[in-house]
Amino acid sequence: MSVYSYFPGCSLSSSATEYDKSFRLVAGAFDIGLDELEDWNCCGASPAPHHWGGDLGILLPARNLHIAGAGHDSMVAPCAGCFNRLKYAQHELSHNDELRRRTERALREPVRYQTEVLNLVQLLNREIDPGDLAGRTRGRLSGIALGTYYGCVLVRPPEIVLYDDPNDPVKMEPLLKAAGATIPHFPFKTECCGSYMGLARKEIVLKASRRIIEVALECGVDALVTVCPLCHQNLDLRQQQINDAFGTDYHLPVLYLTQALGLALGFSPEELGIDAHLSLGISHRTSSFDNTKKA
Amino acid sequence: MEELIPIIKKALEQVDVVLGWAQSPAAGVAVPAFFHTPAEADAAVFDSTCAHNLAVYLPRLADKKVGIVAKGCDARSIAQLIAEGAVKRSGVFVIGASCPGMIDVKKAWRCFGFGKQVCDAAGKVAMEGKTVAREEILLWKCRGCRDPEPVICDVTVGEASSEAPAPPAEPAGIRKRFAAMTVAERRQFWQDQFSRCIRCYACREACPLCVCRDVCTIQAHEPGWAGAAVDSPQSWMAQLIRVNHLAGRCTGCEECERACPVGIPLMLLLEEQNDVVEELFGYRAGGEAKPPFLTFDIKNDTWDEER
Amino acid sequence: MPGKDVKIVGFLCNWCAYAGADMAGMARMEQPAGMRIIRVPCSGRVDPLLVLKAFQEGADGVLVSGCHPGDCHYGSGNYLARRRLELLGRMLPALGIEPERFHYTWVSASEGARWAEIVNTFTEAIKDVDEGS
Amino acid sequence: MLGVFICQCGTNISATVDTGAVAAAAAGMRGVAHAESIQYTCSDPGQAAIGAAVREKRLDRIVIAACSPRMHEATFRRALERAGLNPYMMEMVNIREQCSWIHADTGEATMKAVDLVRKAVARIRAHVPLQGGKTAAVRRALVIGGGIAGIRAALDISAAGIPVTLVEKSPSIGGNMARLDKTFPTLDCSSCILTPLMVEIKQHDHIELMTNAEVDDVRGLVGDFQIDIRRRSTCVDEEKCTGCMICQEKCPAPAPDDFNAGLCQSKAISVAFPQAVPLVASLRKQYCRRFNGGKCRLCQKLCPAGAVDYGQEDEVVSRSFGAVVAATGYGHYDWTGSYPTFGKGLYPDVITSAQYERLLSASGPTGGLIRRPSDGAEPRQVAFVSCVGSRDESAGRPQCCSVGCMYTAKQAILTKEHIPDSQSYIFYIDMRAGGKNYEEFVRRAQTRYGAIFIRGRVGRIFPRRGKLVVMGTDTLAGDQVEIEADLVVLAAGLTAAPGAGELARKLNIACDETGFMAEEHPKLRPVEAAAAGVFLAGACQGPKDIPATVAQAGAAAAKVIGLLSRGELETSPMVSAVNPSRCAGCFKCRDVCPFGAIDKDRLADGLVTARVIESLCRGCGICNAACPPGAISLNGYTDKQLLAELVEVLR
Amino acid sequence: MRFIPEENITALLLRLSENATVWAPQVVRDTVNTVLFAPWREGAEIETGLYSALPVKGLVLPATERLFSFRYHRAGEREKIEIEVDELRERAAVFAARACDAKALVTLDALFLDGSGRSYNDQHYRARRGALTVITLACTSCDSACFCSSFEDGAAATAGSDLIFYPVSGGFLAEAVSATGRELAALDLFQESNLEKPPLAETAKVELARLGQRLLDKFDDIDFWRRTAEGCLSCGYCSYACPACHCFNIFDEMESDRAGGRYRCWDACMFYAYTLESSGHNPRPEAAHRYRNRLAHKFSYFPLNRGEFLCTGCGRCIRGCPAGRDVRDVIKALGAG
Repeated sequence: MSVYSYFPGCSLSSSATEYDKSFRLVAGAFDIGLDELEDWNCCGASPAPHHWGGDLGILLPARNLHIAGAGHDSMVAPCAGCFNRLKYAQHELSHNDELRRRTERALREPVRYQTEVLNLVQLLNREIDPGDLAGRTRGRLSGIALGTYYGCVLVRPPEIVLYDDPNDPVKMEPLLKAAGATIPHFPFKTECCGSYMGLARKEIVLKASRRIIEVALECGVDALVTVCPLCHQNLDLRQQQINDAFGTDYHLPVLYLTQALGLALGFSPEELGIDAHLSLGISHRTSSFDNTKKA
Repeated sequence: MEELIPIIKKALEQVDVVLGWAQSPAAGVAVPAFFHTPAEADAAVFDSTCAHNLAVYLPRLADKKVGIVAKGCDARSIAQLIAEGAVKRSGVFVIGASCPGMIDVKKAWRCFGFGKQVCDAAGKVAMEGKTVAREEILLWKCRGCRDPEPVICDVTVGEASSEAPAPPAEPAGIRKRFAAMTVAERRQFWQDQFSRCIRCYACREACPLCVCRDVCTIQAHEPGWAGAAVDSPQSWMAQLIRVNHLAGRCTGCEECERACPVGIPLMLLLEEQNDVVEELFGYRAGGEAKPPFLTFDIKNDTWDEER
Repeated sequence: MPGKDVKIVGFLCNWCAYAGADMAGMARMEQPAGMRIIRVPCSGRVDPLLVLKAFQEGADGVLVSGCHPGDCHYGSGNYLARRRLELLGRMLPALGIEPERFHYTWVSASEGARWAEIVNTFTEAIKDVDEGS
Repeated sequence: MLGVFICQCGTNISATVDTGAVAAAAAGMRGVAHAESIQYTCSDPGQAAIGAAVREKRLDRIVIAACSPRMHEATFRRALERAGLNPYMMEMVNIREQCSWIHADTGEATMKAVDLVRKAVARIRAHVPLQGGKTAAVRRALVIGGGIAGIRAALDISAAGIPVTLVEKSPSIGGNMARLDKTFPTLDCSSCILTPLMVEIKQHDHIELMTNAEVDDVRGLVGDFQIDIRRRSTCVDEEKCTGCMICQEKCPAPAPDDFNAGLCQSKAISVAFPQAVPLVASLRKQYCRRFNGGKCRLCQKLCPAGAVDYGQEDEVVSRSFGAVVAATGYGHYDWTGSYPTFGKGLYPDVITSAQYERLLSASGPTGGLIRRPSDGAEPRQVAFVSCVGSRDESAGRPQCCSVGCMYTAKQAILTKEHIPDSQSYIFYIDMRAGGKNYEEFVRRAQTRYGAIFIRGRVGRIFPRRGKLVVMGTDTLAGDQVEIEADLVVLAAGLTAAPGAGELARKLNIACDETGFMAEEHPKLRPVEAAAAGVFLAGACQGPKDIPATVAQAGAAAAKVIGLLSRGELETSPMVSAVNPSRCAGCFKCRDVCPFGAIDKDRLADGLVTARVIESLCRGCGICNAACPPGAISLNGYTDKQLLAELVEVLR
Repeated sequence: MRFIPEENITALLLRLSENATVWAPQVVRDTVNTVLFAPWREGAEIETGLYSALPVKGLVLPATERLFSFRYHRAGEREKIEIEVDELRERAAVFAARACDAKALVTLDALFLDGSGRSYNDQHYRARRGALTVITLACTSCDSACFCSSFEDGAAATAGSDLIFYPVSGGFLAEAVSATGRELAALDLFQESNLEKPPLAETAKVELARLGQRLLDKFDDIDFWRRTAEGCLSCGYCSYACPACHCFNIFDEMESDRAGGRYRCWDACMFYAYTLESSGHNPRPEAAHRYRNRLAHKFSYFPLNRGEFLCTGCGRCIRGCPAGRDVRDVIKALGAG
């Protein structure tokens, strides 16, 4: 069994506990060991570091990397934002000697920053054999069209995250296809969801996320799949706000990748925390997920 | 090796001359000999002092049909000369001799004195009561010999060795010292070594692959690659010319080093070059293929542009 | 010796690298003054002995540059050059010459900026060797 | 005695290099009898000063420190010749491109210039007079590519009485221009101006036309290229075929219609297009039933002329040519790989401008009616996206396609003319309309034809309720825009023609970093390729519009005529030569020579040595570097000369 | 006779070192058995058992020496050359030379230092020779390559030496041959002794009677010489190792744009280039021609012109030949006197 350091970050321990829950279930199903990083701190993506300026945006993830450096060879950060911050810090530390020295002054010892940082898609692709997955899911997702929504920070900036095509990412697809789902063409894979503007300029988020949902439905998508808690929040939590603002009547489920895979593996929506999703609460289309249990 | 003499005699029926060895009374070791008649062939010997690579004489005898007694390493030189077109395969009759490994007569002479008859038996080399272990005075190339049997031959003589070839020898002595040197130390090392070069060109003349001979550019006044002055920098440059011209062609027979009257370890250069050539091109001189600097296949030349 | 002038000999093929160096000039790209260019028709014309002779005569560095592989004006000269020069480069440590002092590279007629960059970094690399030794 | 001339090049050199000091230093060098600094050495007075010094001081070797020898070596060689010296007794020192222009410090630059002059003085002592030979030039030219460039070049060359072979890869000449509907800025019909020229080619006594043909192998050099041309088997006897198209009608096997940019299907046996020259059918085996295991023989059976021959094989024709014109045109950038946000080619109504051109054309698949591919509906809103695969660093394509702005404007105009109630939207970065009457044309598209120009890039194209949403920025308004269009036309960039790189390699000429064939000098030798005797015409050298293409084709033709009209060529004396008394007869030279220019020679005393076949030698000097005893030398780059330079420069 | 105890040798060498470089045979580091005359420093081990690869002639006729430097000067329209002769410099003493080497110095003296003034008197040779002290160690043993006994005095030759050491128990008997030798022997490091000189080595003898004529008789039999030289690789070792060979070449080397030097360096008649004419013609194109010349010069022309062989029987050409050639075999093959 391969064991990875696990960096949950704030979302997975608060607003996206269902992401954490489903991830642990899927990981367990494939014998992937997760060892939560001890005494982890903010990944550096919160507004605080940007607000205070200085090196905080690097120092925070650097400390996490430093802790991870004493543990397993690789660390997984399921939240796309955390992943991005950790990769960013890694990149900066290896290219900027002056910054590294400042970091080491703060840490009071030579920084260990070389731990391999993986995002969730990367980890699952590495650990899960599609053939094995297909065998275990027995087509539970067959007939369901999933729109893969990657968001922005998982694949950008490409020279830092070094993962997938920044304009046309495809790495979620082999897993979902193996699980039996169909993946229709969805041109808004990386279109902006409005991101953290939700607090300051909500109307921007609503407009942006609405278009994503609109195009997804145009493309025949039954549900969107994502790995970013912030995207999830904008697309799911705010779906009712969108409907209110634009007079639409969207009921598009938005799932975490681990939830989609969990369903395919036969876990119940409750076990996977899908019941916590607001879009499902307003959805008339939950029937499609009821089908999965029967399969 | 009593069977050698009749084989040479038989060969003489179809060739003009057979190159082999005869005992030198003065030196007490075998020296190259040219057998033109069956009577002369009675003097032929083959023992562990037959270090000379007789292939060196082949290009000079290109107009004759020549028989040659060849050890495994000598045969590589012959094969290389054929691959390069310097010698015609049909013009040579190769008598392949199973080689037990040759002793470094200079070392023997150091132990026993020049001219003392050396007796070689059962892993020991003896003379007038003194003995030394054979391995101690073996030529470097013979330790971990890669070709105990000739790659090219028309008839063989002697029992093929049943022993597996020894593993490549661990660098010892000067090789070990050289390997451990820094680049700057090597620069000084070669300067010291070549301060005693006298430009006698025995290295060149003893080398079977130095086929330019009389027209060698080292001795040409123009264009002046190396000055004529016998001093370390010029002698070093002169040797670099030779080494460069042997790139991908040297079969590692060690004759240049053996011939050097002032004991310059020339093989340090050639061994290094041969290793690099083998690593880069998978090529070892002494087979059927042309050297990698004379031929290439663009399609398979797929190196990275910038390493 | 800090501040010492680094003298570099460059063997440049007429068709690509030399034209690339001209291009750098046309674009007024400032370069270290230690480079001395010797024009040759093809990198295949560069006998490794020219490189060794340059070191013998006191060059601090030697640079050989020709057309990119596949672009040789004569078809295959640079492939042959590459074989010879690669061997040469690997032999240098045994000859007592720091391998950093020798470099071969390909520059096309349009790569003026690349040429200037190569001269700069090569000069710096040699300075580093000089200071380190 | 030696003369040294230091050029000031106005202030190009003298601003950084103290030319007076260099001349003074040169005067002190061994054997230098004359040294002076001249304002413009290449000018008339400059060359006269060289001549005067040669006469007065009886100079026999000249060193000129000036610009790059690539610039003026030939100029100064001629100057020496006029002064009565052998032109090769001259050495140039590059103190401009490689000295004054790249150094700021005068002291440093001057010192370097002195060094370089000293190096040249040392080198020129090793110079010997060289004499070039003369060879007869073959009075026949090869034109590769039968687009407008190749057609124009072939007609112009043959007009001078020089026979031409025109080789075209596809079944008909005409090239890209034949696919265009109308041309900017005059809006005259492309076919109407091109077709007569195509016919003229076919009928011309001095032009041999080979279609379905490609250059296989090129040997030799200027004046006498031996070129193998492969004529692909088309299973149709060109002599017999009348172009009646019965075979095409009856052929049951569909095949893509290349001429119509894949918008419709053609047949396995077909005539390229109705105006094709030659008007003959050709069979594409990969689509033919007979060649894929079937029993069909329909075309053979039905052909009234008995022209179909299934056993026809490729034919390799060898010809000698004195000169070659490359006119291979351009290819279309495949945008689907680098623009996934435009739908990766999944939306049928996102098409390229080349396809749109066929929709506009009366000879196109829709008979000149604009119908969108998905459902055949007539579009009302048409969005044009400029610079797809042009001026886009993120797609690795920084270059401008140079025609996109103009043809997009043209297509907007034609759209309005075809569908009066349509509305065109043009996303652009900048409107580039530099040619004669171009700006007025663009302005007309805006004013008279009402096209809406939106300055900004397009980010995404996605479907919405049967339409395509083109989402982009309007950088002038500073806002996001969404245009709902029925049809989206992408102005895809131009690339080098497929196979151009391979052809360039065969011709021994260079391509630039964008893949187009490289000219020798952008201003002074814009139609000459790197190999002597090879000229470039049209878009093979870089994207250009029809007027520029025709102009360049004419220029290339003039070069060919100039080259071949004299009947003989001067050969370079800078070839290898063997000193037989130093040759060891090892023939390493022969092993490495790329041109087979080394032969065996048996001397009177029986020694076998190498000999150079001068007519095959191209002067690369690879043999020189491979010759261990130094018996073979490249004239002008001998070991002696290079060593003299090398040793001197390190003193 | 004078006697020097073994323990005083170091003191003697140190005394000599005060105003001269002392050259003594030493084994070269990292080599198996290469012995060369090299500058001696206190503590260095002197090798007297093995034979040196090169003779002491290099001390009077160096492998390369600069004869003079020159410089071009501009004089109006023309270039003029100015010459400056290099001057020597320092004294040298050689310790433990062999009698055969020392004897050859006399042969060289006759060539380069013609006292009569009729012939050649080389200033560079004169300077080096005048500054050289030769201390010879007489051979009491030999190896099978030695054949000095073929010539008049054999191992007992004294010519060319200043002082000869004879090994005896506890030290060396010292026989002064020249004034310099007598001065040295008078030093307090020496003492009087009445020990007997030890018996000297008897080396191989070859038949030298009528050798010159025998050679000339065979001269035109090129096949004989081809057979004789067929193993010869045509390298230059035998010439360079020979104490009596003295051929040289002269060339100029530029050291800057305007200045250079003229050099003299060893040359060997076994090289093809030795007789290569500028036309490209070579009168001695084969190794056989060259081998014949080398032997004929040593044993025929030179004795005819100078009354002595150009060989002292040191045996280096036999001991060090990379092809194992033995000059005595050739002499034998020429037939009996």
